[in-house]
Amino acid sequence: MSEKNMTVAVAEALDQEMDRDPDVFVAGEDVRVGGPFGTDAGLHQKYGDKRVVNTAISELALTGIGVGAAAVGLRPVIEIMIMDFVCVAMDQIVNQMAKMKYMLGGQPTLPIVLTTHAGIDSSSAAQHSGTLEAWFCHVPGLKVVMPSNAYDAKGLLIASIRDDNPVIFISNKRCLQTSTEVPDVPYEVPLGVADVKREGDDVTIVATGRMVIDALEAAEQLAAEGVSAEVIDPRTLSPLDTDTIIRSVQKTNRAVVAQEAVQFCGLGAEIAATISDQAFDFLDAPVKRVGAPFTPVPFAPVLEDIYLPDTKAILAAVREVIPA
Amino acid sequence: MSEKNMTVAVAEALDQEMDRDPDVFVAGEDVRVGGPFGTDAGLHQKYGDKRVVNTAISELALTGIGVGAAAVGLRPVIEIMIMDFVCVAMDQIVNQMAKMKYMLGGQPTLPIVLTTHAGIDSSSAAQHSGTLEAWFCHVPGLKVVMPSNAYDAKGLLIASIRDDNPVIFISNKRCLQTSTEVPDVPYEVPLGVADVKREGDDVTIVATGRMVIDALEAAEQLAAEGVSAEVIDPRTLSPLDTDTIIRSVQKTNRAVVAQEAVQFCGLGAEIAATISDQAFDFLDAPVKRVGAPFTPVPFAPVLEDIYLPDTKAILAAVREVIPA
Amino acid sequence: MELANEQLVHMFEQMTRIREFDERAARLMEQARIHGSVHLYCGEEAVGVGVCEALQPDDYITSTHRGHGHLIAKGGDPKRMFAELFAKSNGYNGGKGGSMHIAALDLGMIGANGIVAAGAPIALGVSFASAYREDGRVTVCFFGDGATNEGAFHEAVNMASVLKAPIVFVCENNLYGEWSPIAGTTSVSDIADRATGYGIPGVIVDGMDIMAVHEAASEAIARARRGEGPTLLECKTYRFYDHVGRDFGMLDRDEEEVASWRARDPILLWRKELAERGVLSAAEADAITGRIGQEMEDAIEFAAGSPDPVPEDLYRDVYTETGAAR
Amino acid sequence: MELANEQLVHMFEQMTRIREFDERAARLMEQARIHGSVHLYCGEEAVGVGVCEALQPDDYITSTHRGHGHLIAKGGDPKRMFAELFAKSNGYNGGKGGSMHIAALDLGMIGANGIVAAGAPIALGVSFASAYREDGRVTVCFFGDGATNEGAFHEAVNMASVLKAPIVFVCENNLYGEWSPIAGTTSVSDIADRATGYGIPGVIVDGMDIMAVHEAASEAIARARRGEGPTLLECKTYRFYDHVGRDFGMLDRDEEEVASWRARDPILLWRKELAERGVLSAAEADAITGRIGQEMEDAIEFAAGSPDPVPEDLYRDVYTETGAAR
Ligand SMILES: Cc1ncc(C[n+]2csc(CCOP(=O)(O)OP(=O)(O)O)c2C)c(N)n1
Ligand SMILES: Cc1ncc(C[n+]2csc(CCOP(=O)(O)OP(=O)(O)O)c2C)c(N)n1
Ligand SMILES: [Mg+2]
Ligand SMILES: [Mg+2]
Repeated sequence: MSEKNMTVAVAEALDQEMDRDPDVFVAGEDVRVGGPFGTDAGLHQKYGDKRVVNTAISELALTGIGVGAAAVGLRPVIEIMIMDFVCVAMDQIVNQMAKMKYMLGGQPTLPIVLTTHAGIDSSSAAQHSGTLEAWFCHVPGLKVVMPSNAYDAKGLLIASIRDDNPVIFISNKRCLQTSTEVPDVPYEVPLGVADVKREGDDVTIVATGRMVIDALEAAEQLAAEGVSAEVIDPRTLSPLDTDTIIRSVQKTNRAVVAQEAVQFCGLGAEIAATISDQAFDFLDAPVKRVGAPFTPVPFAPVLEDIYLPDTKAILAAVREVIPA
Repeated sequence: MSEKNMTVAVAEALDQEMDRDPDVFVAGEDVRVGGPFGTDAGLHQKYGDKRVVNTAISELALTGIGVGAAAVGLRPVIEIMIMDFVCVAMDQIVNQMAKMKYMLGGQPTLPIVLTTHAGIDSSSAAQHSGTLEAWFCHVPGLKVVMPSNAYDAKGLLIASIRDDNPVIFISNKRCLQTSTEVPDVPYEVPLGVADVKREGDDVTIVATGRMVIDALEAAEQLAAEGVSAEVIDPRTLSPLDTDTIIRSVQKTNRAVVAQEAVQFCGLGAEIAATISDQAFDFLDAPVKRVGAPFTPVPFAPVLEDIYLPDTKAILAAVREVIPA
Repeated sequence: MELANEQLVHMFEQMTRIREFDERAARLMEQARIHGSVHLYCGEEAVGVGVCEALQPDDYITSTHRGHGHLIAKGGDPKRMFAELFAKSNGYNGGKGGSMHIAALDLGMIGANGIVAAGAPIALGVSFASAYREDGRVTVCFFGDGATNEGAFHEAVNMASVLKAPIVFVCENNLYGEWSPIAGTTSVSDIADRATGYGIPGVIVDGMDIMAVHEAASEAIARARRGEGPTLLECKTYRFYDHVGRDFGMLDRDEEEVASWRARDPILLWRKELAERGVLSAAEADAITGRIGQEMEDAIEFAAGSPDPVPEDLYRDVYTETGAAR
Repeated sequence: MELANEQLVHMFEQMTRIREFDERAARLMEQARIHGSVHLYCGEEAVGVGVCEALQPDDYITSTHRGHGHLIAKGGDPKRMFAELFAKSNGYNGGKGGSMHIAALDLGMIGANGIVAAGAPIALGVSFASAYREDGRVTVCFFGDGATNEGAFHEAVNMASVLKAPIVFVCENNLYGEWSPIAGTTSVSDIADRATGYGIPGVIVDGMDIMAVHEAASEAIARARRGEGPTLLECKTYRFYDHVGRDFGMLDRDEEEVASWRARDPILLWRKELAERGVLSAAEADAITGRIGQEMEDAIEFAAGSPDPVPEDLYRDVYTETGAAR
């Protein structure tokens, strides 16, 4: 056990799973040199070209390596460098990976993990800042995982690799540099189980990815004001652990849903709609949502700052649902 | 004015706009022979190879023809045969078409219409039955249009072609064969304006695409039972005419949202969350959603039948929100 | 390599099986006894059979929207194939895929595909796995001329070449993609010319001549198995019917063009050849055709009388663990 | 075609402008005075300038993530370019795009692009428009060696060839895609070999020799303008710095390799050539470099002192009609 950041935790999970299971391999662009974020650090030195496959800039082919290899029994980890780049791989992800088992009447088992790096970070602008989890949550056949800290990242990634289904594993770029205590041994954080990151009675904040950190900060500030906020991190976005969320709202009677993605038609809409429906009789105020505005991500830091959903936005939403 | 089906209405809109404006052209696979659904019928005979561009099976290139030509002043209509095929064109649609104006600080005007055919129809199975409007609604920079009948289709398509922005124009396959009175002259149905397809007092049914027809049928049956349902067809899904929807729910105090797409993380979630928030004090019951289950689309007609959201499903949802 | 007479006859049987299967599939579609689109392989039988006869049973293939021929050539059982077209629970895909997704993993047939060229990246992955495991298997990726204009094709061939993956890319150049003639969509008339861009051999073969296909395929497969990487094998062929079903409704093909290709019907050519070689008499060939016709009628009867999927099947097979579907 | 001395000197100036711009852009990034990624064009100047000098002002180009050189070569104003890098409202993109999306439609520069190869389909569309309107313009599509492994590249070149679009595809083969050497990712070492697959000429040229680039580009552009369709022009070049910025941190390139390419610095080669031709003395060249250096310092000062976008700018330019953004 020691303090590690999420980048290190991800690399450790990959290393330990590759070590444990010779069927696990990693393929992606520039994985040979550890990947652009360092999440593959050390793997190529240890496992060589065979199991750390440095591919061409060909995301359809790269993803196809995953689909085809999994269909005949391997356990690929496919890396799409930046989440916006899924756009060039969508067919293999959505029409093939997600649907193949079903279309084939259950014939193949498809234990594929597709990892990617998402979100806004230091002026990466409109084509390198996206977080598109909502798209994949809308696709039956995929599981979608988004850790908010290093501990969860390692455990969820190991669970994802061991899962017999395609998993989209999304690392938020600003989370990658944050640290927690991370056990040195391999462990699983089960998929499909939300985590109550902080208990509270007055309002439920459901937050994903980087917004979990902001929500915890908001909860801290709210505590100082005498407001007790419960913070829930779904961790797995699909299948979504609705029970934990609803139970919480039944207790707090108020909810705020926070995501970094564009608010309109995001996962937050699904969570808010579900709460509004299933906890209808418990709600003392409308469910409020926090998310990015309806614009592409701007380059200018002064605009990016305004764009980015943050602690302040969460606090503002909480204040809307809690009477002064 | 005469009775026309949506296929004819779409072809007529294309013809009249091409006739009016020499900058308008159509490009797509097999548009030369009128397109697989007949929506391009007669165009090649009239306008020839130059303005009816029969492309290779290359959806990225095809969409790029639209983006590039629009950036320098033409008004392309790009046809992606079946909506699931957008997966191979996502980068040009999302990272280029949608973001280009913004990333370039407003420099280009991008009057592009991307038409496609969506939805479930006679056992087309998992790769030819999708309706993926939710993805595009999540993307700032795009407008998303989905007509439910021939009249709206012609007017919306003409408005889309004249609009100076990228518009994703989605024809539901089962709607294509339905007919309404359609004026022979060109006319616009404005984008961003919902249509109250039937007025009512007891419950609001917000339905999109083919679900509008089913909702109207449900409303008819409900009327026989003494329940007065208002049916709203947003027609433009993004930007969404929230005002019309909220006003209606403020009157009826109950709402059902119906879509053909997979329910989880669909546009219906956004609509339900918005109603639950903005009409919170008016709601006498939770907003219920109708949508496809969380599975790929099955081939077997017996399963497709169960899969497909229909009038019965809408009626069941209405009965959930209206006390017996 | 001299083939045994038995195999030569088997090749005739297999081509006939495909033809008899697809003619009936077309009729069933016209009669609305089966649903969905049926893309017929009639005219192209020498390609699927010529190639697959050169494979080992545990080798792999990926297919296209036009997949019946490939599955039969890889040993598919017409009963379970018709059952799939009839959307029955004992079809290869349990009735959940239909013609366009038909697959039999236990036969190494990884699947038809409704997305043009999408089989290529998957085939790359399958062949990657063989190299990874050193299991000695080869993957054949079938695709059409039209598919070679998709980015997926390009990416897969490049990467396969770089990895020296044990794969053979077999192009069924039937001169059309849907209703578009190749010249209007494709910048080369010989797809094999594209091999140069991937540093691999490009081979052109008469796709109506099953022995020519078989020989070229055998060489490419052997090369792949030796670890020397992919080959792009272009088979010049022709589909006798429309893009979907048999109807020529939308197809304004030149009559002479159709006639000249029909005159080179691969099954008739092979029948003639076998007769000339003294391997199979006309009477024997007729008997085989008759027997296979009956086999198909039986298969259809079997399929039509098979049980439909049950409602719960809708929710099965979304994930490998049950219970995950919402 | 004999070029006037004036233009020869102008080519030196333009290459120098790019070098001086990018060296400073790198420093500004290191000093965190500007944000985002900056991909330097240093070492590849002869390609952008050699090609763009062969274009007319109203011709078009599309660019890549490594776009500063292309914009300068097409007449970009360093003031507005630095302003964009500084995310200022008077930058080319109003501060909303940054280095990776820099564009100047009024100069025919359709845009840098953050997605590898995505410029190719767009360039196809631009050139399609020229053919449609018969405006006589040519589009040049710049891209890297790595980009040629993307499906988008393949689709665009095929379609451009079929349409005989007035376009030239210019590959800047700098032997790497990010930190991956070409041999590990690309099945050919000469990208020009890929032209065969599209039925178009593939031309290889020394990308460090601006006259060689200029001549080959002129021919390809003339061909495009005559309506004879695309050419794939491969320029062998090298980037002197890392993929992003200058740091060699992740880059384990062979020292000798780097040294041998640096010895062929296109600006030094051209300087020498101009001196030998008696067109530009060393002193004159130094004076130009000094003047351009000062021009860049002024541009940086201008940019740094320019106004930031205002908060409302966040919501502008999403749609062409205002008010549509939510
Ligand atoms: C990505 C994609 N685009 C378009 C289609 C529609 N489509 C189905 S088959 C086909 C033609 C394919 O032509 P080819 O590859 O030559 O195969 P053939 O049908 O001739 O055997 C097209 C365009 C599709 N299924 N997928
Ligand atoms: C679709 C996509 N995949 C990956 C990346 C990340 N990326 C940016 S530049 C680059 C290398 C491009 O190599 P090349 O085309 O040779 O251009 P160069 O950088 O050498 O000029 C990569 C992989 C990207 N931007 N887009
Ligand atoms: Mg074909
Ligand atoms: Mg390069």
